[in-house]
Amino acid sequence: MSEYLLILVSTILVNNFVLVKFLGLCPFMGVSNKLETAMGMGFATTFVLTLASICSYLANQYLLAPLGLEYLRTITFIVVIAVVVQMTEAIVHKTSPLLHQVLGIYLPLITTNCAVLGVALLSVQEDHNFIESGLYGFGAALGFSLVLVLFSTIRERITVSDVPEPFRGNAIALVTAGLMSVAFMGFSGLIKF
Amino acid sequence: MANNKTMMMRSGLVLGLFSLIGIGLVSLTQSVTHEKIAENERLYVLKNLRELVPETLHDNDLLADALHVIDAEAFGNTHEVTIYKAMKNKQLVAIIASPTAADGYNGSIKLLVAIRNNGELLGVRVVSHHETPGLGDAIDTNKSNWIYSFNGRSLNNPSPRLWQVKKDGGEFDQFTGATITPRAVVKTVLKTLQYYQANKKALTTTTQQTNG
Amino acid sequence: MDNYKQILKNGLWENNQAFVALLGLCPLLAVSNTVINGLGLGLATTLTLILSNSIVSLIRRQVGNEIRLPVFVLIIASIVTAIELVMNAFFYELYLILGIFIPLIVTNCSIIGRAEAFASKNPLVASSIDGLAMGLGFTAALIILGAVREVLGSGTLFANAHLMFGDAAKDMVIYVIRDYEGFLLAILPPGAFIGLGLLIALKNVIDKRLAKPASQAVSFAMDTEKA
Amino acid sequence: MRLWSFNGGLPSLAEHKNESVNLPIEIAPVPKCLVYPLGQHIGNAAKPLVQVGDNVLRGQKIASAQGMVSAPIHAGSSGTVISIADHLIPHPSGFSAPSITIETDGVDNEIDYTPCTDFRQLSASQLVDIVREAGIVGLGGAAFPTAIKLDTQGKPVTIDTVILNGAECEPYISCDDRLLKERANRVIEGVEILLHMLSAKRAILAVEDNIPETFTSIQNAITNNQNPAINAVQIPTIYPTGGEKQLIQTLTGKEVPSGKIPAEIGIVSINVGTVYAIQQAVIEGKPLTSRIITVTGEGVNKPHNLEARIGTPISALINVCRGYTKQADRLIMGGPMMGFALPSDNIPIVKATNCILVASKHEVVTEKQAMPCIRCGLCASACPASLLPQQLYWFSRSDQLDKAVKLNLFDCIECGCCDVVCPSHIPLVQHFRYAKSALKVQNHEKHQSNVARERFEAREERIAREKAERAERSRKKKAALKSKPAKEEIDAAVNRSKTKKNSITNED
Amino acid sequence: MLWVLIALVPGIITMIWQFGYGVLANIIICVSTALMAEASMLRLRGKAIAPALSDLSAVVTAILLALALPTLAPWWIPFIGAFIAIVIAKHLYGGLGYNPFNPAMIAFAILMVSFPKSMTVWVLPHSMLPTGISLSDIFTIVLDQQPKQTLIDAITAATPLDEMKTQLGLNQTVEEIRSSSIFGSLSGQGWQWVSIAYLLGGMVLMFKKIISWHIPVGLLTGLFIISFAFYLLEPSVTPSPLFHLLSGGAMLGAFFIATDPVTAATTPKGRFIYGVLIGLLTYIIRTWGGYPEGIAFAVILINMAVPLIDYYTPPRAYGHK
Amino acid sequence: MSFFVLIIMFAVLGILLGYAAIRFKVEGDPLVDQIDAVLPQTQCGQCNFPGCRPYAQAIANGEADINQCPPGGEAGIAALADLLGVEPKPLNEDNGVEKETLVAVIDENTCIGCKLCIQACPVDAILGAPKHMHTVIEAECTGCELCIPPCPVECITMEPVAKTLALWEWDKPDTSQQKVSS
Ligand SMILES: Cc1cc2nc3c(=O)[nH]c(=O)nc-3n(C[C@H](O)[C@H](O)[C@H](O)COP(=O)(O)O)c2cc1C
Ligand SMILES: Cc1cc2nc3c(=O)[nH]c(=O)nc-3n(C[C@H](O)[C@H](O)[C@H](O)COP(=O)(O)O)c2cc1C
Ligand SMILES: Cc1cc2nc3c(=O)[nH]c(=O)nc-3n(C[C@H](O)[C@H](O)[C@H](O)COP(=O)(O)O)c2cc1C
Ligand SMILES: Cc1cc2nc3c(=O)[nH]c(=O)nc-3n(C[C@H](O)[C@H](O)[C@H](O)CO)c2cc1C
Ligand code: SF4
Ligand code: SF4
Ligand code: SF4
Ligand code: SF4
Ligand code: FES
Repeated sequence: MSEYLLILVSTILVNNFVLVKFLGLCPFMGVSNKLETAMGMGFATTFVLTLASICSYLANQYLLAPLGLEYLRTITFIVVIAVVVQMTEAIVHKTSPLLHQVLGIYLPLITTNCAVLGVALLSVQEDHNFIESGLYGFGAALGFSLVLVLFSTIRERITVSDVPEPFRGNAIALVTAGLMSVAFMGFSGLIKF
Repeated sequence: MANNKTMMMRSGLVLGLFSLIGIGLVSLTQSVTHEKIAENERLYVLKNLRELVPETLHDNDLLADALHVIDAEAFGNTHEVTIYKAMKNKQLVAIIASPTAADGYNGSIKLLVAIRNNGELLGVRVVSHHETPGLGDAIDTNKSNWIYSFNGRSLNNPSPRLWQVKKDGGEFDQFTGATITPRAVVKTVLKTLQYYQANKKALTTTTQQTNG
Repeated sequence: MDNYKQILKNGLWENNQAFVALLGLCPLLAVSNTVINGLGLGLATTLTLILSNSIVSLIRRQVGNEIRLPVFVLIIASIVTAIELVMNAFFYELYLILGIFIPLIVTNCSIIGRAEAFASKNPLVASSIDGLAMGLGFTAALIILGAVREVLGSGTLFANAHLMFGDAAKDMVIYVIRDYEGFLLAILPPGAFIGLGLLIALKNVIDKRLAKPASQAVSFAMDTEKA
Repeated sequence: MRLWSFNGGLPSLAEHKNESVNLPIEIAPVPKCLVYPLGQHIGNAAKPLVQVGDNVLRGQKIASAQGMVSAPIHAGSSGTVISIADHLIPHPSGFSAPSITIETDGVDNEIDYTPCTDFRQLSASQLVDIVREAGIVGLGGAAFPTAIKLDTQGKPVTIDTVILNGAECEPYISCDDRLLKERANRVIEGVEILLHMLSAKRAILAVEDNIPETFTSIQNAITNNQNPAINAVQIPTIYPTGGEKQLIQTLTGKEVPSGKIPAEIGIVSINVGTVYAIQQAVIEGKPLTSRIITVTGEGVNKPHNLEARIGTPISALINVCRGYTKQADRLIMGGPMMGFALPSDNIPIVKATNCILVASKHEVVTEKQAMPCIRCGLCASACPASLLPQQLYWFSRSDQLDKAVKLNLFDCIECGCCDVVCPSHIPLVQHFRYAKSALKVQNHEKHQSNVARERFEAREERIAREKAERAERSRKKKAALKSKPAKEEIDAAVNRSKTKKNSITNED
Repeated sequence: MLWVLIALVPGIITMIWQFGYGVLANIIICVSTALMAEASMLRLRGKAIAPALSDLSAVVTAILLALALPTLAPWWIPFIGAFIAIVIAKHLYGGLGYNPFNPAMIAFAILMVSFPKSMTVWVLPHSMLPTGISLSDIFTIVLDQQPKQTLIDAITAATPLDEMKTQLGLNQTVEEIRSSSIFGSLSGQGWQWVSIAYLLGGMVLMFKKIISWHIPVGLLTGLFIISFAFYLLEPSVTPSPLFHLLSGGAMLGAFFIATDPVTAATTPKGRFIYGVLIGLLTYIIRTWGGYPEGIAFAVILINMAVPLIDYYTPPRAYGHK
Repeated sequence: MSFFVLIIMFAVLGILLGYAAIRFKVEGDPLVDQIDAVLPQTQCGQCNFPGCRPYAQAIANGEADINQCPPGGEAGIAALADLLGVEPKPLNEDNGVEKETLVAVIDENTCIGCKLCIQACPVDAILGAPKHMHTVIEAECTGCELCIPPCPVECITMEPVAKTLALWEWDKPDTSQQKVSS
């Protein structure tokens, strides 16, 4: 049980995918202008990441490993992810227009979120079992959503600030991400490797 | 309806076709490179080992003559330790063990400890660690020469009581502001030496064996 | 010809993937702790961009909407895996350092981004030039950021050059500052973010200078005269 | 009586009432000209009933109410209408607006009033009519037509409590205090009228606890009157306890729901000056032509309260107060907290004007250089509406007005407490006023653009339809050229109208 | 801001009394660097300089940073720190009032991750210094002139919190650890008096209504409750709540740092939550994290959550349900 | 040759996607409406589209940039940028410049009642019968100026909208804290 907790704490705080591992940065910078969109993206990512992590585990365990095709891991994972995302998008779009309003526009963005592939690859690299893979994806996504939401609220605050001209927009956002990353270093050591 | 069906099949076909091309291409590359890659991986491990036990000292394939031990009692933790045996003319000249110091400041420190058959240290190297940059990372050869201070040491040099960092009354330097890391390394090296001492007999017999 | 020049300019400066579009940030920030790492990943990315742009441009008419994305990522993934295998075989140590970021070129947002935004709408030559330009712009960003972080963080430049250029390059490393305690922040994750932020601000300043016609300088001179 | 408290407020605001409160109310002389802006109340502007050149008498109706929410205007003295044109009005914009100007003849002839001996004989609706016809609007500041407030007939509300607002919490102003000191009896009679009109159970007259003599005179009046339903209470002197919502909370512990009126919780609140005007209208039959007004500040020589005719130019009132002093720096209508600066003294007072403050430099909050907001939160702790002024400020400042609305911008009563406490001297209220007015304009524009879109789309459809019809016609014509029996033509016409109908239903 | 400075005086005096003039060196370097940085940034941004300097916010930032730094840090530590605080953490965001992160704590955290060696070595309190240490010895250290190692070793040590953590890591009990001479009756030798002095200064601020009670009370409550809970579980290997409250930067943090109005939550309820979260996080980092003292990281971590806290804790406006 | 398994799997996935595309097909695009709601509805055509809605359609299709509507001005661009999640950019000067809203006024003495302006007006804000003088309904005129060029006697002028009390705006306080230039 506690090892599952460790996986969560590790992926959410200590080895936060965005601020420490540098994965999923483009959507982190791209859809963090508003709290609402950040939340939408957070939900969408959590769903897809967990699902993708599980699917990739299955593909790896029952397809690639038995066939000795590990070198095709990247290809397989990314196609599986793309298909999962696109199917989710299509289904949500049709069945729940409301949910689609919330998540829909973010779903296609997720395929190109390298956190998704990163989670799948890292999870395989660390020899996770089925539950661990799911948790790993889930935790990574929670960590992503957490910092995304916090970041978006800070960015909203920055838009009402007197930021010097050259720093308006992306520059100050990156500096902020840097300072957040400094703050997250406070968590280092919580998990020993 | 029929139209829909052809559309579906078309999607499948196109994706299948492209995957055929893509995967074919990759498989081709793979078949060309895989031997070289396997060789690289081998050489990479060997390179580290040979830094401690030069090629002149042995004539066997270090990677082939290796055994894996898990001995919590001896090493203080359950990490697997690989022991490579360096032999010349079928005689054991040295071993290289890969113990893990689990009590570093930020977790495990993986070491390579090379011991000559007379019990003298050929050298110690850090393979991986998570110690604080600027503090504990001085155990890395890139950062300081501290790790060389083990060269030529043995169980009696210094005496076992002095196999500690200076702060604890021993002979080995600590770093300013960082005692935990060197303490952990010293302790593990000592344990490896003791393990070798205890299992020397078993290790020198040429038959392969596995403990635990 | 002008058109191509524009594409080049676009990739290197105006729509620089790293500084302006903010795409491909993960590898950019993760492996820019030294110049050489940056260069290695930059070149691999450039190659991928050129190939993927060209191929996508060639097949752009054959692929329906519903499977466009999977096909594009499939193509990119194949290219990257091939490159990965080759790097694994010929630049093994660099490959180890760049680690997971080589397979992750697949999801480097700028690659799929260019495939969607440019290559799927433009002919072969323009697309491959676009790939080249975007790749070079990205590589330049990697190198600049790498240089800044390497100098500040460890006081050196071109450390580990041998990983790329062979043992002959071992002496390439320059010690910009001797006996430097090291401003660790620069090589840690925060340093990457803040460094990129500062570089973008710098670019904004330069852009502004370039945009302002000479009159700015004149009025500036007048200001100082008054003072 | 149990009292409650409201959030924030300013307990220690400098009062400055002594300057004006000690002298008795002086009846201001009839000025040369009286100016009546037609829109001096909330709601539609009044419609002139007179023409240039007409002679009028005091009390004569010169403009009538237009629509439900509006109020008539009566002449304040006898004279001649000399113009009906734009005149500077007392409004922060400094705009001019249509006004009736009367040149007085100095005789001050009045119309014949019809007094009433026993108001209890009159029904509530008759009384409401009297109040409406007398042109009475809220004299406490908002100038909302009082008749509407009092007209509970046919509305799904029952009024339980009438609150008489004599708090007069703003510094400098003392007109209600003087009124209650001198004419308490008539005010109490007015309260009785109200109780009768509204069939309310009780009336509470609230004054601040810093004017004990006035309180005594009110209590005397109540004792004389012997009506157990009327109560007088002293409430703590905390600005803005006179604000309707704060007063209701102080006296009853209830809150007026946001965006609703007090009647929803069974309360009507009325300023004591308004009550006096109601008493005058009902008992003596006099329409509202004058009011008590405080002229004060270091900028006038003799600060005191005047009973002035509505329409009197401010310059005339200043003369009654022996003119400006050297310190006179700014002319403010209303008190220092909620008032606004006037560009000139050639502006008439209106029904809502309770105070003319001629301020010296140090009397008004000098506009210090505003520093950045340091988020200290003092403004939030002072806000009687429990808003977060600092956040409203950030969003107003950066024009993210929708966010300000979400944070209840429109619940801000513009009391100015936040301004006073802000250590960075940020003119917060000005930001909020800006934000509110900008939102109003935005909504208007939104509305305009919606209208334009509809009209554009309607036109596009019409054009498309006409084109289709033309095509149809020419086709028909061609067909008709070949053979044109009359019947067919009729059929065609029928068809045409049918398709037209169809196309219309399709569009829906 | 003037009152903040006044309220800091008892703490500063106690600190000088306990740890010598190194404190003053830090303060001087930090304040002068901060003022210069502030003036140049204002100039670069075309803002009026005089009114902004006279609000003393840069001085407060500088002094708080100085008080958080090790007493014998080489001169470039306070210099770089003050520069980072004012330029990166404050003016890149638009100067006073706009910075989302506490500038002094950002500077401290950056120094901590960048120069852990220089940042974890503290001079011993005055009562424990060996005799024969002169002022000039101290200045060789401040001027970074590579003093003799023996000198450094003689007069420096890890802080009590650091020592506690290290020794607990070696499976000692709290009792054994606290027998060491660097611990006093309440917490660390010397440190306890400094903490109490800050507490006094903080009371002044609260009394003067410069700060509202929500944050300090929340922070100290949070820290107390979690440390008490774990203390009850395993008293032998868990330092007492009192030790936690009077160690490291807890008091300075509760009254002077977490209360920075600019970076704290602004709603009353939010402020209390903000304080409690910092308290909890401080304990977590101190006990299980990599750094011996968690106040700085806890503050900037919770700074991140401030807009969210404010968003979810608006007071009930008049007339709303 | 085991990778053929993979290829077959991919092909199946492709079929699945094709199926999903058909099974879960959705019509309509709410984005256009959202964009159209932000545009000022002046219908002036300065954006190079025949009205606001076509421009909205073009933006939604990615065929037009967000900075082509002068009546909407900077505020309009900001709103579009916000809606679409992109960075705002300055107004494209090729499309025109932002100016205050005007209304058309027909000089009723000169008007010959030619009806040309009525045909030009996109929102039917001009009233008048043939040969009779025309007049503009001020409340409905968007100020698009499209009626000006067709008028043969040049009797239409654009005039500023009179500020009414109801739509008066308080000044926004200055907050720049810039150095006061002496
Ligand atoms: C941020 C930080 C990182 C540290 N990293 C290490 C480390 O990697 N290795 C180490 O031995 N000590 C490290 N320490 C120091 C330990 O906390 C402890 O103080 C030290 O090992 C005790 O040694 P000393 O007695 O020489 O001070 C670190 C301290 C801090 C504050
Ligand atoms: C637009 C508007 C409509 C109002 N409608 C009513 C109403 O229908 N009934 C009523 O009793 N009061 C009504 N009021 C009066 C308010 O309840 C309140 O008494 C008046 O605004 C004066 O309050 P103030 O001076 O605090 O602003 C209305 C006020 C306004 C501004
Ligand atoms: C901040 C504020 C302070 C007010 N102070 C008073 C006051 O002291 N006395 C008063 O009669 N009305 C005051 N008002 C106006 C009242 O809210 C309310 O309009 C009035 O009592 C309703 O009575 P009326 O319609 O007869 O004017 C104040 C309004 C506000 C917003
Ligand atoms: C009560 C109080 C506490 C403060 N605490 C800090 C602090 O911890 N860190 C800091 O940099 N500035 C602090 N300041 C100063 C000021 O708010 C700070 O410079 C701003 O954060 C810069 O915008 C404080 C000011 C006050 C009034
Ligand atoms: S003016 Fe508005 S925000 Fe300010 S204190 Fe009064 S009600 Fe609150
Ligand atoms: S009182 Fe002024 S400085 Fe303080 S939070 Fe409110 S607006 Fe900001
Ligand atoms: S420029 Fe603007 S207002 Fe004019 S038609 Fe185009 S979108 Fe409409
Ligand atoms: S009247 Fe003229 S300016 Fe006004 S909307 Fe019609 S065409 Fe445009
Ligand atoms: S490169 Fe774009 S998300 Fe990682």
